[in-house]
Amino acid sequence: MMSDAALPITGIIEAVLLTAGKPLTVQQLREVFDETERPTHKAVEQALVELEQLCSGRGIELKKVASGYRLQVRESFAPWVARLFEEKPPRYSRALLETLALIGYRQPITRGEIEDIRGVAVSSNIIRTLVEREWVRIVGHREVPGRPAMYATTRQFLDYFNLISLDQLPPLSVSRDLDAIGREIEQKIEQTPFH
Amino acid sequence: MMSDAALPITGIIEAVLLTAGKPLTVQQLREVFDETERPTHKAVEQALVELEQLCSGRGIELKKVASGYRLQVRESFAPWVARLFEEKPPRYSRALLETLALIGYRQPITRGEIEDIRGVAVSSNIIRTLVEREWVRIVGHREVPGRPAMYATTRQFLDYFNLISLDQLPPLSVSRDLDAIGREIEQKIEQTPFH
Amino acid sequence: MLTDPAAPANPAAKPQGVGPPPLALIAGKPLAQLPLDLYIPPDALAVFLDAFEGPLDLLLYLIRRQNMNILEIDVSAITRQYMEYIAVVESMRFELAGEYLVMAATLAEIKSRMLLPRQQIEEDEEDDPRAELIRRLQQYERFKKAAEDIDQMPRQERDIFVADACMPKLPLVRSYPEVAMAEILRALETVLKRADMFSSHHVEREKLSTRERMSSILIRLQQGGFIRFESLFLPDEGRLGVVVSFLAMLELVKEQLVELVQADPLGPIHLRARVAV
Repeated sequence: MMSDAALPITGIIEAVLLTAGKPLTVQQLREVFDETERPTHKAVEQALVELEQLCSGRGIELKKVASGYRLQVRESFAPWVARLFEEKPPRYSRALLETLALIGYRQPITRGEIEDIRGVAVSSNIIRTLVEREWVRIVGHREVPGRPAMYATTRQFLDYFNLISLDQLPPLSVSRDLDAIGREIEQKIEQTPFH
Repeated sequence: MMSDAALPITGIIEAVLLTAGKPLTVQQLREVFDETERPTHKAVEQALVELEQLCSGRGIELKKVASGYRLQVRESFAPWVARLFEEKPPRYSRALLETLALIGYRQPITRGEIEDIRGVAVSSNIIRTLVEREWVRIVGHREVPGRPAMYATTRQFLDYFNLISLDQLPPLSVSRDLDAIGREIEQKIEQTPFH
Repeated sequence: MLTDPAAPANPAAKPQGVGPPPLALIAGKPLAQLPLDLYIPPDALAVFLDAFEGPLDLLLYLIRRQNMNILEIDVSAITRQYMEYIAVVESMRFELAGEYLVMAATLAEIKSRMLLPRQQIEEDEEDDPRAELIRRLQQYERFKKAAEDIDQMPRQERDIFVADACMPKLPLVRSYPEVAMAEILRALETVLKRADMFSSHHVEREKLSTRERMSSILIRLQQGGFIRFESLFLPDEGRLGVVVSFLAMLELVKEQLVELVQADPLGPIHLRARVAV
């Protein structure tokens, strides 16, 4: 290996991130160096900060997502990049997005539980698409008759949506206290004539 | 399209080149801009020169190839990138290890002799692998019909196992635990001043 | 093309001109009059059915169309509309999903309960089907909203593009498997045991250095030609080294790998690799 200690670690990390095709952790970045010249965890983190600064004002930025660091086009530059691609980005059906939302916010969750909330059957196609995209995976089985699979979201799901962790999902709108709702309805009923 | 005229054309070109996945011509680069803000041929060329300068000292460089411009990792950074894609080699087969052991302890030895002891044919692949790794070499030919090659171990073989000479190969004795012998050798080697 | 009548975020569902949002677009024309005007072209109905994600979604839509708060559902009005919808779909002999029919039954039950004296409602508070329906509607609405939020989040392929530079010419790095000495010993042990030759092929230290020397002599003879007998022995190797070289040479002669040549009596002795005649 013709490693050259004179090459800046920031440049090496930039080159590696630009060819990896997936986010890399600090540990994975350390491992591209020969044992004899391997930088410390801290040194890599410092180089990442430096790289971030180097990117300021440029077309790309360093982004931390669930499974590590990646270099990506700054969102403000995205419209020009989108121009480049003739194919329209994939659109997802409401059924798929609702299923994904339920798995995201209520994981681990079984298909039956998803169906209870949505009030409608979930097609096997949707589950298969989510699993094939590696957004969702089976994390166990509920110990009830039939041992249904429980689904949870993956790191790739977070990566795809530019997130580091699940807490970054937009907050779920609050559902109001049932008793309060009940009382309100009763009041309403008393006030309104029957139909 | 939320195009922002204030964004630097160099940054846009950088972002576009880093997502195109193929070289782009000046004309193709111009086409990612809205007609109303499309830079001239000359302006794009100027931006490319600027981009080239921006890349100096970084992990990537602007390259002009037959079908246009592309941003690629500098060749001096290739060793680290290569590390990223290095695959863990599979383990050697039992047959290979047996062949190597027989060459080690019974050299010089022909393939036929190895086959006699092992009771099965030795594939050419195994011999080739051992020769390619430079652990084994042909040291002559036995003067019998077919003039079969005689194999012996090499200096590199000794170096790999930290041995000075073949004497240091442990004597075989079934009564001893092989792992213990291995450990013993390693200890002995650590104590010798040569290594 | 399917449209989502309840999601204003969807540009295709935006009202064209004034009036309520269209239920669906058929051949580019908005369909806004369902189910008030009960004539629906069969094609439109299929689209209409597909536009909803089940009975809860349809109910939410009807509630919104009436400008009602979920908490203030006018059960009668909603039930009537829902039943009309169901009736139309059934009359067109579309296969209705069971969930829609179950909901129809639930609504009918709630409606009838509400006609009962209030006392009885309070007794049955535990399993008040109206409260249960509202709870389900609310729960569903939360996730319907969450799905819309997720759809709005920046995502790869649409808003996020991972930067990717071209690869340089990668050096050919060959990585080899690691081998431990113990593995070689184990391999040797098995092969010798298998051959049942263990006792007769006891390998000793002296023997090994002899074999090593045999290899090195053969290498020296590889280029062809002769080497002088004396050149095999290096004084600085000491007595043991001389013995090893001599044994190696004898072994090579015995195995007919080399031959000793002496041109004249008492003249120098040479070694050369044996070549078949």
